[in-house]
Amino acid sequence: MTDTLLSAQNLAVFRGEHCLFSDLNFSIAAGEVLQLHGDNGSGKTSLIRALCTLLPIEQGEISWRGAALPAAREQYFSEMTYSGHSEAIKGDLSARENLSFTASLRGTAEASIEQALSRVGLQDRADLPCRFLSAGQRRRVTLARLQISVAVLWILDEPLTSLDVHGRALVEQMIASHASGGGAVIFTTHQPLSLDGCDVRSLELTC
Amino acid sequence: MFRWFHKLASLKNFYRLAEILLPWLAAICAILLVVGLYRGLFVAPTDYEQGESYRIIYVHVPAAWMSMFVYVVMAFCSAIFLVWKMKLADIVAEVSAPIGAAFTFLALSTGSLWGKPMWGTWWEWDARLTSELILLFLYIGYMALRSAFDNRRTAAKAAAVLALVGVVNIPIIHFSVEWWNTLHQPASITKFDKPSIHISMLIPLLMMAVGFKLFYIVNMLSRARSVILEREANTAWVTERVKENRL
Amino acid sequence: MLASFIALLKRDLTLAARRRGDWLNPLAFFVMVVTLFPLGVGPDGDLLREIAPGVIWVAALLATLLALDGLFRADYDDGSLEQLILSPQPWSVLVLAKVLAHWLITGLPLLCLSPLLAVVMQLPAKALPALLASLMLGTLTLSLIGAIGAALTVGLRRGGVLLALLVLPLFIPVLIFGSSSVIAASQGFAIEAQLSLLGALFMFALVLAPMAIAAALRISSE
Amino acid sequence: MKEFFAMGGYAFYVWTSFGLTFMVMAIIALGTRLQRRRVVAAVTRRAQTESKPDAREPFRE
Repeated sequence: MTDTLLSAQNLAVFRGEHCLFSDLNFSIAAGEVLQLHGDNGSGKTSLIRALCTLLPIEQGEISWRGAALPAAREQYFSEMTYSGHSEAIKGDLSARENLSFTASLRGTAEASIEQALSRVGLQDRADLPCRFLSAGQRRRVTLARLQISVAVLWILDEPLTSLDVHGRALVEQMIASHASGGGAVIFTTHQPLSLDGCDVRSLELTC
Repeated sequence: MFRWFHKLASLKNFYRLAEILLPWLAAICAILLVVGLYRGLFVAPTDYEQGESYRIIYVHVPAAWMSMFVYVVMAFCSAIFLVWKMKLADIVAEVSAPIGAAFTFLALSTGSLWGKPMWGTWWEWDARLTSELILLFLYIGYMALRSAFDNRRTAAKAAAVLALVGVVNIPIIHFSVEWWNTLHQPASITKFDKPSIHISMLIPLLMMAVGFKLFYIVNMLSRARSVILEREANTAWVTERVKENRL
Repeated sequence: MLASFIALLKRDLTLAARRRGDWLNPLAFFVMVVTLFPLGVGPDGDLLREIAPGVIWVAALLATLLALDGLFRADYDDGSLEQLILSPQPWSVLVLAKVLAHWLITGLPLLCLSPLLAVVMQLPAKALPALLASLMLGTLTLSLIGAIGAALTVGLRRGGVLLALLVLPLFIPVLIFGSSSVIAASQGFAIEAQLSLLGALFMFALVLAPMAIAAALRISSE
Repeated sequence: MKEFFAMGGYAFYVWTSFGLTFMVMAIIALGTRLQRRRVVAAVTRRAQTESKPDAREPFRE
């Protein structure tokens, strides 16, 4: 059985005094894709942020390759990448500069930046400061960032926002190839996603 | 010992324990304050140097000690809260802040009232008074930060970090103000030293000091119980107590 | 680890280079505040010379305070603060890079401008080395301590005034030793004592502040 | 008795200090009592409405 990467045991997260979800158990192994379902306010984003140790958890425990977080934080962060609602892109820097900064921070190969940019179709706007790019193009910069990352686990919060049809196809194709290449993906989305070729487990969030 | 530490941490036990202790502590506090006051005002002899105005030490000195003591308690509770996530410690720190600020204000006002006959001015940049003033700013900063957040949980952690940063800085501030004072003031009589304490003057002072401490503990415990009641309103033990109406 | 330290430092400096306002405003503020005093107090040279160290130091302190508000706010607003928290490198090292970048953007220019203001305030020339040395150590410590306040209030919409309320009491020791070193120098006394105390404060802040800043940022980005 | 109150000429300072101290302490004690009364009332009111689900008034944070 492939080794489980991230596992959560009877997880409970509160927003203020209001319980978002409780007794949540799941785990994800290499090559798997997990889609989180739940209507607005059901705590999908809170769960995602809790998995990234950005949000404290009330009860339960999250562990990475068997080691409990947040103790094994250093190891976990070097093998995961998180892409949230806000794109974490500096408007004054160009796409290429943003990517090279992430590359030097997360120690990925510099050479692959050009390929990533061309793959997401930004090669001719790579030197324009990102504040001049449209929302869809900025979302593509985050996709390029995923391309150059060496992370095993991708945690994506609404990766399809402000993407056009081609963008959506690109995301589906990237997730599929990452999973088949031995990676794991956890993501939340409202629009249906057709991911042929890999087993997509889904998880319903109720309190 | 550690099991006791966690048992106490459960808010229910703390609530019951405080309920038992409060009447006794309040009684002792009242007695101490009354007797201390009586001995301080009537029995203690007049000071040959400052005459009767030295009697203000019976409120000024205990208040000054309390202002420092309460901040240290807040910092200690903040450390426990950040390390062991003990809700009780956060509640104690939260309710102690206004009381500590009140004592600091008292220390300042009685200090300037005591200083007026000696120096002729309401405010004298004396090292101790200046440190008290800065301590008051630290209290105000703590309370302002705590009320600035809408999410209570973040407010508690942020305030705890500030309390720890503050308590580390207090000795530094005090040393630098002392140093600054001796630098600019020609070494005149050290204005604020208590007159050579005669034993009959010392006893009332100690009584008042313990009385003030008990006053703080009584009010802190009672306020903590109210906050616990408010926050645990929908827990089983609170609703059960409501039914037996022995809140 | 060093690579990411330099990368973050370089990124912040390029960002500052592209957004002039962020670091020019505190400088303009610094010059303006100092020039207000002769207007308020009168042009009489002796009086100005008397209050020059205190005025320059308080103005430098307020200018640093003004610049602190934006230290983490830009990263917090566009989400890159979370990405920094989720980086494998120890978080307090990256925080140190941010504070150093902030000092290079605001503290250093203050330092370079202060001789100009010393002349405006009739400060004797022999006090200039003391002014530069004390401001050098002082603004570094102020940036470190102030960053704790900035981290605590980054999540608040109107955190500016609260930031001042939190950190000004903590700035007092730096102000006391800093301005007294300049006063001592202008009267011809030795300033080793003050400078060594300033150095001690800086070391103290350098060791402890990053931990507090890291914890505060983690709390604010919850 | 009269000269006792004169406090050797420092009457104003001594009595204002003591008066101010005990006034502030009274304000603290009063604050504690009022807070307790407010919370007890809120909790009991909430518990009663709890037993009658339809008349449930949202608990103000």
